[in-house]
Amino acid sequence: MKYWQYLVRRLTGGVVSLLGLSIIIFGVSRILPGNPARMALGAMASEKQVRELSREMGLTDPLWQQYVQYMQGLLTGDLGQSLETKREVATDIAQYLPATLELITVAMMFTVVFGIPLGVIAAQNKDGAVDHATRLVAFFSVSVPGFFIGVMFQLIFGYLLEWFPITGRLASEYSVDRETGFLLVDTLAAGQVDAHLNVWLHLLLPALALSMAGMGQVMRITRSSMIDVQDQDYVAAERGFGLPSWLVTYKYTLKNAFVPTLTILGLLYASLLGNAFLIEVVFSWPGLALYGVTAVMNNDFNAVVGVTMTIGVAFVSINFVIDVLLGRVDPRIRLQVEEAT
Amino acid sequence: MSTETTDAGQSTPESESLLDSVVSQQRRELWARAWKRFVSRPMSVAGLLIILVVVVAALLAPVVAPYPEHAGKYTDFAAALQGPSLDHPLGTDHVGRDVLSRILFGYRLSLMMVGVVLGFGVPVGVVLGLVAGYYGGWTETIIMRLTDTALALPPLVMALAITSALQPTLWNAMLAIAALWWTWHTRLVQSIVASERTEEYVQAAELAGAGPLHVMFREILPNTLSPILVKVTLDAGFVILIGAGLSFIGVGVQPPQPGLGTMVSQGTNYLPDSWWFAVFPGLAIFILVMGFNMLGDGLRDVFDVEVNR
Amino acid sequence: MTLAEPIGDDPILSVRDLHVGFDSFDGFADVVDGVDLSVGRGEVVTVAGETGCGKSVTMKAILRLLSEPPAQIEGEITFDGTELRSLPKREFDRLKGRRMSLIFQDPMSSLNPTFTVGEQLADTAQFGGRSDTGVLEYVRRRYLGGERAEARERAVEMLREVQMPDPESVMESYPTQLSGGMRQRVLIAQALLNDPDLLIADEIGTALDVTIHDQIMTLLEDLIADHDLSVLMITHNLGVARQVSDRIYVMYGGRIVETAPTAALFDAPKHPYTQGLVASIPRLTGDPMAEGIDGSVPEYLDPPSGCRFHPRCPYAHEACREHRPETIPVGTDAGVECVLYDDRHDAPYDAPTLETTRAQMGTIADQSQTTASELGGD
Amino acid sequence: MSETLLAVDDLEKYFPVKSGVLKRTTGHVKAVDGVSFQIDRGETMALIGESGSGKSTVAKTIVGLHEATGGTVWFDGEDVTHPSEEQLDEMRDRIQMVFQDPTSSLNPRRTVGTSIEVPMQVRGVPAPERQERISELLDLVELNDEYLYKYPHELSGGQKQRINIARAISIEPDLLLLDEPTSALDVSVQAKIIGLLEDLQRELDLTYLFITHDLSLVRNFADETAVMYLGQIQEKGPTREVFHRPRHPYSRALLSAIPVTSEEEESYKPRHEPLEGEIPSPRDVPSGCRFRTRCPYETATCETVEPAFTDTDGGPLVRCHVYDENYADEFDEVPDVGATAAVDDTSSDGGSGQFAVTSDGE
Repeated sequence: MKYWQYLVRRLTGGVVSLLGLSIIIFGVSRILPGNPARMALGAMASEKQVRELSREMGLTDPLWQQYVQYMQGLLTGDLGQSLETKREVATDIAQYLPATLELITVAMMFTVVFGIPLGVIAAQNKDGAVDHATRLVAFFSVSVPGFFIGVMFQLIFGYLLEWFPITGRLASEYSVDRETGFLLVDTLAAGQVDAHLNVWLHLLLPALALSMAGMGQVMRITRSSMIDVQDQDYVAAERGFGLPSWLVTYKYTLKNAFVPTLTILGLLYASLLGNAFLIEVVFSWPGLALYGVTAVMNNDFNAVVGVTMTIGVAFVSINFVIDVLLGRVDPRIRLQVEEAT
Repeated sequence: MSTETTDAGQSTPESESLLDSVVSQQRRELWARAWKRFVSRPMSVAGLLIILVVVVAALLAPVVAPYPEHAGKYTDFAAALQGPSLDHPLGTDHVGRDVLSRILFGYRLSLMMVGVVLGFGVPVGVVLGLVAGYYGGWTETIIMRLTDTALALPPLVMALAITSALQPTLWNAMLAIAALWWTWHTRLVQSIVASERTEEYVQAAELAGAGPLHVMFREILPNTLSPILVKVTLDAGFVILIGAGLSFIGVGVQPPQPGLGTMVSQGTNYLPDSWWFAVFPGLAIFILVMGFNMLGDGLRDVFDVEVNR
Repeated sequence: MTLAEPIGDDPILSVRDLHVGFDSFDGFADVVDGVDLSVGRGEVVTVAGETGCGKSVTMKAILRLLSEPPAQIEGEITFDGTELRSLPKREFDRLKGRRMSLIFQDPMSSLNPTFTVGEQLADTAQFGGRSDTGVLEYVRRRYLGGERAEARERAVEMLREVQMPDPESVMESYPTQLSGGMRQRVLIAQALLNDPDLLIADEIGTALDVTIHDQIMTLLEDLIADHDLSVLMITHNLGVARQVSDRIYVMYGGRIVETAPTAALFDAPKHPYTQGLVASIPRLTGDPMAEGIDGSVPEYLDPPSGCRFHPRCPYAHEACREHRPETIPVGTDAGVECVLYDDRHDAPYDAPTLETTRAQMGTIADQSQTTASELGGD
Repeated sequence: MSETLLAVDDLEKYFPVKSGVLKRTTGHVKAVDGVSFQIDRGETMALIGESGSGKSTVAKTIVGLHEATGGTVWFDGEDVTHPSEEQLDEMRDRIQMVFQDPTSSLNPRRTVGTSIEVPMQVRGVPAPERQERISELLDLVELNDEYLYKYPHELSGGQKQRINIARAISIEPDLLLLDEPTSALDVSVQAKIIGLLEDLQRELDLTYLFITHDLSLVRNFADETAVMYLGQIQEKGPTREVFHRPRHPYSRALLSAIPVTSEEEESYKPRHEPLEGEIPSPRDVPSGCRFRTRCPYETATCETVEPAFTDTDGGPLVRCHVYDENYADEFDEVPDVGATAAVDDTSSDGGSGQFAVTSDGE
């Protein structure tokens, strides 16, 4: 089997997962107690109003028909109307998604940029002072609740030191054409250097708070896989041939050690998405997660479905990308797939 | 001619009692060794101590808390938002309740959540993982596809989605998380079983005539226990974090119940002046989670297993 | 006299009183306990011993591949007149990879799985033994100018020399795509790329199939002659040792128990362990095979007192328990560490021959024989 | 005089090669490709081959760990190729296996005692009886009750293999399949294990199928020897004959490649002829004679015609075109040890004759 065929299989698997997800969500909305129409209208609405809305929403049709309808909607991008914003959910998502992606991307960048080198350094000083110190940092970062670190950042760097703004994406004195929705890109495209810097100021605290948990994990996994690889015969052989030790570490060892790290990054992406729900609330970040939380609190079911499915799609795609990368980094994975049965 | 000089230690034990003492001594040595390894890591011991202290304090909260009545609906606006003092070591909240007492009761809720989620999730996950890994084929495909589906969303988001359809209460949040948690253990156990299945000792047991139940539960399961134990320890911290997160955004523990996340959330409204209101509950979460992580890491070293959270 | 240098003057490698211990969780493991050995110029020397006898640790200690701590190394290691233990790392690295080279045991795990063979060989050709190369210099010589092409050329040449079929396509392959035999050839090529004087080889090809192993050994013999190599080889297979080496050291429990020129060692092994080992090898002559040596290799955490072989030795007596035996020279180029050959002690046994030991091992087996038949009952 | 216990007739085991998105079967790995042999009760048959020759697959197919693709397995006169539940149960009472890796074949979480216990436990042997039997078994494999409560990691390789053997013989099987039982062990320990197996065979009247890559090991141990290459037996016959006059070029190469420890032994090896190239993949078996790509004697016929077994004088069956034509010129003989063996046989009948070649037919 060629590697691309394997990837197609994996992608198909991902799509099947999404389908399963849609069934779960559909099931939760229709089978569990609680009439969506009643929820939409609130406790004060009359029975008649509820019945009417039920018919309008197709709730009186057989379940499978409802599901087909619901899937048709999902596939055509018609996610229905948000009860809260009174707009198409798809439009809302298109508006809020870039803010979340920007936040997550920068957080991921922090995770990788700090996590991997610290892991390498810890591995090289195994059982030394640096190793113990990074171990403590890692413990701290995976143990502290993301929202709490966000609150602490606000308290210290916002309220007390007043170095950073504590909410929002951009100070109100700047106005930017939202071409892509990614403010870092938009401000640069428009040549507004000041605004660009201001976006960074806003991003820094939430992104750091968000990256915290992952950083510790990446650090530890990089450390342990570096140590594993360092013990391999081929690394001893490379050292035995008198190659420069930096070359052995950063070229020959790190590439092998990177494989488990990369695998973890997929899972990490999920936890970043999850934590984004908390961080966006703390920093009033106008992103998808905040939209989702608001929707949950308001029983805005269409919006919840939209947000959930969007995140599912994001998760499946990112794991697909990681599969592709894994095949690139480690030819064994590629070759094994092509060899095995 | 050489008998007396050749042989060391091939003598047979003379009596039953001698044999018994050898056995118990060996078992004791095994445990002593594991314990010695464990205590040689100060951080693991610290983790265990933290957990023990917190668990005991939480269990005894009605007795040890300075103001047990502050755990629920209680107001004393005169005492609101007081900083840490001898009366209120960790200050008071916006309606005058003692933060320390509420933290102790908050721990009860967090630990209960850990118990419910793991008590349901772990056995279900382990059994499904055993079955999937042992039988392979379609059974495996179906179970693992289901698992992947449930894993396609961050647990927090999934719990949000489910609680939104139900009512945002502590029980529903626990239900939602428990309904998903088994997947992690299914994954873990399935991957171990899939590799153990090809080990020759499994084939040997099959050749000996052992049935699937014997092979799964008597042969393979014991080999998955230490990674499961490590994972459960790390999971406990994770569940507490998720629970606190849900409470923080308002779909977990509902006021006036003393959820740790709820308290942080309420406290943020009184920053920066009444910092203790948000900071101490946050630290409380952090300390307990840290305890579980340190313990888990220590166990991981003792058992020498690879488990990621 | 000392047996460290039985070949006399000016060995290329000489190891004196090497001790290697490890501080482990369970205590101190005394794995190499006073090893003397030497390799003459152009000589092929083998250290033979079973699993856990300390031969690999000896090799790693010589090549500084053990990290200290946990390892604790003492002793004197001299390469071509230079004392290696006190040599600064930088200078040691320069020797390593250019003047001394190594081949590891397992062809499956000794090549980096994520890089092509060509990348690894070319890097070794260009930067092996040049550990002071900085990043910039590396980038310049790796990517600019014609040096890389030259290095690859040299690598292909070397692959040809180790009789690799289709070397050009092997250069583009990843190790997993090659068979065990081919990987072994790559490893040999890599070791010889920088034209070393001394080759240290750990169990070459013993993980391979018999017919492939046969090819590799034949190739190795040719290469040793062509390149005028001095070789220190490590193996658990006495047959392999006999096939290629001029002289053999037999190691047991972290000590050299016997050394002799190859022919002498097999014609008349002296140490009871050597005898037991030779007797245990199944023979093509169809003669009966002895039933092996009783017991198992010593624990290094708590090694037996005196001679470390005494708990398993059919000729052991009180003296063996008490003192570590001295090395008794046999002629000018052999020696044995056993009291049976020491005139100063009154051993209750005559020095055994291979045949007496064979018979002795049979007797030992007979004891269990009786027990077994009593219980087996047919 | 002897009765056949196990007969394998034209056994085939193909593993499908699947590829593509839909996992279609696009080819087969012919791990075992038409293997026939039979073992008489109380005899030892050696199956020799390098990695990829399919020798372990033969054993696993016989015991039902793999399902045969074709051919028949007869056990004690009964067709057990595709056993019913009942047959499987009976087979497992009577056929046991010892695996190559003594470490991986013991459950690391079980003590020695409980590991040995499993087969009896499954068969409902009462606990006190089991305990007694375990002690007996430990004695049989020259260990003692001190080992009962040890865990595998506390044992040496040789001790672990003894435990594996004890477990295999705990239910008194007739046939023991030994899959490279000593290849993970040191040579001094290997000798011990082989000795133990010889003793057990005599005492318990066991029949062995002994699988190994090490030709020298079976010289004294096996009555019959079969040499496998790429899923097919190339030569089989009485061990003595196979060693004395190896007929197939592959058997000769195998024998000549063994590193030995004395000049005397060198003379027992055929002329040294290192083989060309490597073992082809069993997925891609060469046409005609499957050994031809590495054979120094390859002719045009070899490429097109698959050789059938030829009867030779002296007994062995050989698959080789060349052997017929050029036998006298090209194939030298190595000394026959039959003479020594015979002497051994007669001189030491009851006592220490345990190492001598067992020649049943006399």
